[in-house]
Amino acid sequence: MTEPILSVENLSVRIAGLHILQGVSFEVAPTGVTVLLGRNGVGKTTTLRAIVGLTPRNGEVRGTVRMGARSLLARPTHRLVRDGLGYVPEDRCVFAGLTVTENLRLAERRGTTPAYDKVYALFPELDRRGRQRAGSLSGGQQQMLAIGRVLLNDNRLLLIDEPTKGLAPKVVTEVAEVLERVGESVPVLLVEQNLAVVRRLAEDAVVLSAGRVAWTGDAHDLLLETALTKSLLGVGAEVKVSARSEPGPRAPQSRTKGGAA
Amino acid sequence: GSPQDTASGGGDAAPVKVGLVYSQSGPLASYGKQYIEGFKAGLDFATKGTGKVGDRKIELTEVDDAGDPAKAVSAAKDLIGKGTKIIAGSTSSGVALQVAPIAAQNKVLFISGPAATDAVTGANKYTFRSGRQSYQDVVTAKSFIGDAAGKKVVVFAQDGAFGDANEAAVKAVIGGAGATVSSVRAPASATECTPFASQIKAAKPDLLFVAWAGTTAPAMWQTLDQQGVLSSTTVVTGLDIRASWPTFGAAGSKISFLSHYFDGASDTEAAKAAKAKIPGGTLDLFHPDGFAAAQMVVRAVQEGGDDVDKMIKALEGWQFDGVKGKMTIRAEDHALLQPMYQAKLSGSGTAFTAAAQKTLTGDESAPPVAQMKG
Amino acid sequence: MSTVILLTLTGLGLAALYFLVASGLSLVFGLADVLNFAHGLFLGVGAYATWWAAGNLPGAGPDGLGFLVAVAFGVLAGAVVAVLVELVLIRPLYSRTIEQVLVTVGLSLAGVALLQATWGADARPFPRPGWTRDVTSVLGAQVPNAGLLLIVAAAVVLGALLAFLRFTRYGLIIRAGVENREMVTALGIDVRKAFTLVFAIGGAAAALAGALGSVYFGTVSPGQGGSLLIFAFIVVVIGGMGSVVGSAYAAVAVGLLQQFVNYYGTSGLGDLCVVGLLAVVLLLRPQGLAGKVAHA
Amino acid sequence: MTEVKSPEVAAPPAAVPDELTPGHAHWHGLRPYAPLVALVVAAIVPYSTVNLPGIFEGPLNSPGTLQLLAICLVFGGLAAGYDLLFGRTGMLSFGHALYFAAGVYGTDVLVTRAGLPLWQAALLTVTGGTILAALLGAVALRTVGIAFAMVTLAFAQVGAILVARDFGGLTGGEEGLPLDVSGLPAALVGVTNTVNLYWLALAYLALVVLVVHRVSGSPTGRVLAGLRDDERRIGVLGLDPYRFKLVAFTLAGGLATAGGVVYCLIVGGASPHVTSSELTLSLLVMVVLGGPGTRWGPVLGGILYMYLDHRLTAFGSSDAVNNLPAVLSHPLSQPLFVLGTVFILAVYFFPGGLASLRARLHPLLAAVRRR
Amino acid sequence: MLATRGLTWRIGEVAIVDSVYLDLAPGEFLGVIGPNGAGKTSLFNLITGLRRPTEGRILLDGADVTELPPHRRARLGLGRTFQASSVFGSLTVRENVRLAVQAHRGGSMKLWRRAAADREVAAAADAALDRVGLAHRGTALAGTLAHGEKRKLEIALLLAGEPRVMLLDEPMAGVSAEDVPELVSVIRSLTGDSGRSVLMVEHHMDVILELADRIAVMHHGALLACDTPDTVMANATVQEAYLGESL
Ligand SMILES: Nc1ncnc2c1ncn2[C@@H]1O[C@H](COP(=O)(O)OP(=O)(O)OP(=O)(O)O)[C@@H](O)[C@H]1O
Ligand SMILES: Nc1ncnc2c1ncn2[C@@H]1O[C@H](COP(=O)(O)OP(=O)(O)OP(=O)(O)O)[C@@H](O)[C@H]1O
Ligand SMILES: [Mg+2]
Ligand SMILES: [Mg+2]
Repeated sequence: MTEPILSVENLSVRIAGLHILQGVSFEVAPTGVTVLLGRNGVGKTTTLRAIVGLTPRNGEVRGTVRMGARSLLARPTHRLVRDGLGYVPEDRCVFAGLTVTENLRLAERRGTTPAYDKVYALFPELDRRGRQRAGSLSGGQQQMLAIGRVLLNDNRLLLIDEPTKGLAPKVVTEVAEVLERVGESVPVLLVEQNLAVVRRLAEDAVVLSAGRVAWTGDAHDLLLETALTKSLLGVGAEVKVSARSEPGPRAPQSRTKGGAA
Repeated sequence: GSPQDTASGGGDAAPVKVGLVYSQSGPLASYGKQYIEGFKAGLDFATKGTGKVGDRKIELTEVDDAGDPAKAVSAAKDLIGKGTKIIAGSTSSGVALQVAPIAAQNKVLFISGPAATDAVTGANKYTFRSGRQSYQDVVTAKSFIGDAAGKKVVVFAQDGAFGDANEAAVKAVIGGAGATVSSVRAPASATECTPFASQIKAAKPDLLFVAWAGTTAPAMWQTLDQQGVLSSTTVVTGLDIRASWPTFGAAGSKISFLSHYFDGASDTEAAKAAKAKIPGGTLDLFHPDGFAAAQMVVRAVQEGGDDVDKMIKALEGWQFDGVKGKMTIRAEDHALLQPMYQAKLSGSGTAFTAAAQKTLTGDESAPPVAQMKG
Repeated sequence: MSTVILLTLTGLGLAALYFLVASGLSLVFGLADVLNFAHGLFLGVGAYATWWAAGNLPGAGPDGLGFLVAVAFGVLAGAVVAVLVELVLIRPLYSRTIEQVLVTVGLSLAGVALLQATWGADARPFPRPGWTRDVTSVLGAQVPNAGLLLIVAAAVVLGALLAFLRFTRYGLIIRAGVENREMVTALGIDVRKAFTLVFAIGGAAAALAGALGSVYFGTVSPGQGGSLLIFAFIVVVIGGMGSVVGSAYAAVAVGLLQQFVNYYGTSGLGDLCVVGLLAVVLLLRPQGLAGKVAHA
Repeated sequence: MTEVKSPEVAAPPAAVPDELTPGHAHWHGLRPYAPLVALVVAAIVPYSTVNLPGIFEGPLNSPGTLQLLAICLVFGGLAAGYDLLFGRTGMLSFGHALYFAAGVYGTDVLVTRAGLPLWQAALLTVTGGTILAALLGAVALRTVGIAFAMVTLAFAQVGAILVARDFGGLTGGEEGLPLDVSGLPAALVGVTNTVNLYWLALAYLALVVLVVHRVSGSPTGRVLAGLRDDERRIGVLGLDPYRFKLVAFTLAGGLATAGGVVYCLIVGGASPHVTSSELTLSLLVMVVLGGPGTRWGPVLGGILYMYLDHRLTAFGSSDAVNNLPAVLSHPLSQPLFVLGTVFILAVYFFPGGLASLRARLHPLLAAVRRR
Repeated sequence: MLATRGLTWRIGEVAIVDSVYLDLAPGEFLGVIGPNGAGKTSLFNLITGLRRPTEGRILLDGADVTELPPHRRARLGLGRTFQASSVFGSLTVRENVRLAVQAHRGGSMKLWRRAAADREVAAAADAALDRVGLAHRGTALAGTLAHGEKRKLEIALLLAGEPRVMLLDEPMAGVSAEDVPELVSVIRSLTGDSGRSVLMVEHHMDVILELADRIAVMHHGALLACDTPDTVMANATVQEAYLGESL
């Protein structure tokens, strides 16, 4: 295997006395999408935030995180980001008081030409609502803005936390397509609950459980093997279909009520 | 110990405790500084350098009230609780007014300092004053217009008790002598005085009496000057401490000042002694108040020992030679009758000098007798 | 008629003074979200530094070019102090708004006391060019030159601040930073630098207000800043927190209201009217005249 | 109508109300009795002749010390009452001094100018102050956040201007109004009776702590804590935010007025200091110094603040300071310089206030105990 | 039970919610779908009173509630969850739910009673926490919960209020795959024979399809369709504007 773009070794995070990550190690391949999976509260977000240096002040981070040869933990967030680490936070964090355009302008980075056409092509809604305050956008529109902000620039690595949450099925498909294309040139570390998206994008997978890595390997292996999926993600084959996959017109079997409970 | 215990005064050779509650910090700190310098000089003078009355040492306890009556009251209670029978000080009127009742409640002597409010006079039988009061200022102001009958006088003052007192005094003193008195009042916080200057100018007074305190004074004078008020009428105001003189700027030489005291206003024995004793050797507005307070303390101890009633007896009606000249403590209301001065500033820029134009004797500037309240 | 002109122009002078004080306050409050009670201290620093420079700094003096140098020195001193305050005191407390307010309260107490300890409680005459003491006759009204100077300075400051907000990215960065500092850094921006810059500008504006205010008053004293601050706060709030233009409108409204009511009504009514105006504006439009938009 | 969003004030660095969380196990059953013990100790302080040189001027039972303690206790109570607004409900009022001042001036004017007996004056004043708080609160609470802070400030400023204007000679303007003690019960007059004032102050403090404690532990207190976090959510849960905020505001106003009555008796008069907006600011400082939303934090903060405020004047003029080189002694002899510096340091070194000290020292104590 | 009559909300010229007529029968489960920005959350805001409509009426049990403030509507039995979790961050999880229970049991001013002593409230709160599977997090501060946990707390707050009409705004967003079936069953148990009605916005079609009796489709603020799931899913416009191509 080629050199990983990002390697996390023995990452350990304590916040307010709670040992949230307890020695997490994994690597992100230099191409394609690596997904970080796990149930609510296992520490996925905490992992991403530790990598970009956004652990709350009362928290304590141990371990090493390296991007190429460079160690990341000691460097301030804005430096990391300027060096090409893009981050899309889980709760969107658009600047509510600023307009959509201002939100995007803020994301422009010195030295690169912002790819507005790419962003607007993906989310025409953002172009149309340029002068609207981001706070009054609908939930899904805010999510688009958050993703758009990071796509504006050239990045060396993207950390994306639940990008499809709150998006309409059609947009989920579109975002998945974009990420797939992005993944071809820029490696992505993705946290995602939507297994359909995971299935489509992921090459490698890391599964967290209670602050530790429970499994790493090829994402397709993980998703193919029902037993594994069930034990690691708690998702059985039937449930997967009825509760998670993106239904289309061709998913009539799930429409029977009470099918899965 | 029981909660109602208080320490009692000591025997004969025990030191006499005197509490000085005044502003060491806060906005009136410079007044306080002059007061205490004057007090120490006065004590030296009255005890002939011994610091003792008979064989009893005068033991001073100085407490800073920072201009806050609540702190002053606490300090007074503390001192009284420790057996102090004489309290002096009070740089600000608010402090004087709140400490006076405490003195009366606890039957100790209180000698108010620079506080100018008329209300201290006659406040109660335990309260005396070692400085001048607003009324005496106003009487001095009146002396600038000679015969008041038919004259038009305007009072220009800030809102509040100080302004009220001055306005009332002018109405009583100058109005009582036949002048028509009106007033122009400004909010205490006013920084822009043009409207008031216009009003004054429109009124065309024969005499303008200005009672103004605080840091906005220089701007106020400049405005009066710019709007031509100073050149069109006689303007009288009180002469503040020396450090403030340069702030009059060009207006300084156009104003007629009534003065409580300035260096050179008198040439008494006491003034010489005070000059020799105080740091810097230049007397200022409130040195005489501290000096007189010390003289009164020594007199009270001499005649009264530890008996406050005897102290009061000894002080009432007492005449003495203070820095300003002949001083009389009027028995009826404890007003301190004292000389007052008319002054003029000359020079300019930062180098003003003051010269006395006329001296009013204590009787000439005497306030009417106040009813003793308690 | 000349009375009305006189009142209007001096009222505008007063408004200009309020605006000069309020502009820095409004900038720091609106952008950095710090209710800066130490603004009065910056004012004092500017005034005392100018005063000191005029007497001691080579090349500076009370007149002509020397006066400009002195004022420039004062403004610089204000900016430097503000930067230090931001770096040392405010920065470690970011996102803890209330504690920041408290630190500025502590600072205003300690700072003013320090000025007082160094230069005494009494007012000192302020060095200023002779022409600022004179008056200019405008249609029969004798308008003080110092007031006119304030009006000119306020207009210049207003223009400069608007240009800063409109033509640089800093306004944007800081507004975003107030909402969510972390996220701004996550976009690759050093938000701390921007905050320091805003403090520097706020401090410089305050110092300028201190220096020119002292020209107007003719004196400098430690407590001067504090008494202006209350009205500056009112101006900032009426104008809409953080809106520089709003502050300008509000300053004019407050200045003229005070001036005219004080002349035609009884004294003290002017202040009550201003407070009343504040209450009414807030009850009808809680976001102030212009709302929270820092660019206009 | 569109909803107007006003710039929010950040909620105070709040703690969960003690009252709503179960006590720590290792305190066992003792914890509920701690306040009672503290109260008893405080009540018998005046019987002690212990001398604490440097801390107080005289022995504990001397009038000066008791007077100082009484003032501190009143402000402890005042801060606790203010915390009901600020720490527990998240309302930043800049006008709390108004209700305190209403208590001080109300009592003083009714006793001195109208000649009413003390109990009538006190009753009228507290009622009046509470009604005033209810009325002004009803108006001010139409706004939120900074706008609310500023409207309350404006109301308080009107109060300050009225007092300074001295209408009809009622208030004595900037000189203040000494209390006419001739009609007062003899037990409250004179230096030897300072102890009674001390007990009065202690009773006031106990009353405020009890009220604040009960209220924050009550169902209403739970709603107030919720309001601090998310007012909209409270509305959607079916509770009227306005009503609850008004109750908190009125209650806090009433408590402050009662504090004013006690303070007026202790100080023996009223002076315009109590109307200043600085007083509200110092209340805020007290609360944050102590720890907002905690039971004892604001009380301790208030006591400590007032203690420093009074004692620093003595510190500034002490020999220890005067003998320092001028660079140090000049600033140090300015009480406000020291006070301001103390705040700044406190904000840094006790984030979360004095009340968080125990938690921060806990590991240390535990280590010591294990020895 | 709940009905809207020509409900419209305009900002300037733009109609965010455009003349919506909805009828929710007792016990009915109505799913609401639509592209992002269609106005679903805005519709909820209008119904719960956080926004005032420019036109139209809202009827609850036949009574006009258009002018009532949010808390009055809540007292009439209208409850909701928020799309962006909105919980009391500085209170513990348990206190959050107790507050909701207490609000439901009569919010009259009780200043002197001890809140912690009310066992009924505590029991009801614990039951609600249990149902969403958060019982083990009871003492954590709500502000520190992970995203998915906050979503569950939102639902617990709703349950605690025992509303008769429930508005759920994307309850599944961010909930991990494993917990979805569990929450689905919790939500299903809300309706049925209890006579309670639910209005639920959700982008997870399978969840909607599983739960909803009828589905309303919103587009550009207007109601495009409101019909049985099968009819709606077969609608070409819905296919094109909302579902797009399946992954
Ligand atoms: N500031 C904090 N203080 C205390 N605990 C925290 C804090 N932030 C996170 N936690 C805890 O850390 C754990 C992991 O949180 P994290 O947000 O990383 O989970 P997650 O895997 O992203 O979950 P989700 O899928 O719900 O987003 C949770 O139990 C959460 O309560
Ligand atoms: N103040 C406003 N000014 C302009 N447009 C607004 C304003 N408030 C809301 N909108 C627009 O109204 C539309 C409806 O928003 P709403 O939040 O109701 O959408 P939604 O259907 O809930 O979408 P989502 O599924 O993404 O949450 C959005 O397009 C939003 O941008
Ligand atoms: Mg997460
Ligand atoms: Mg929505």
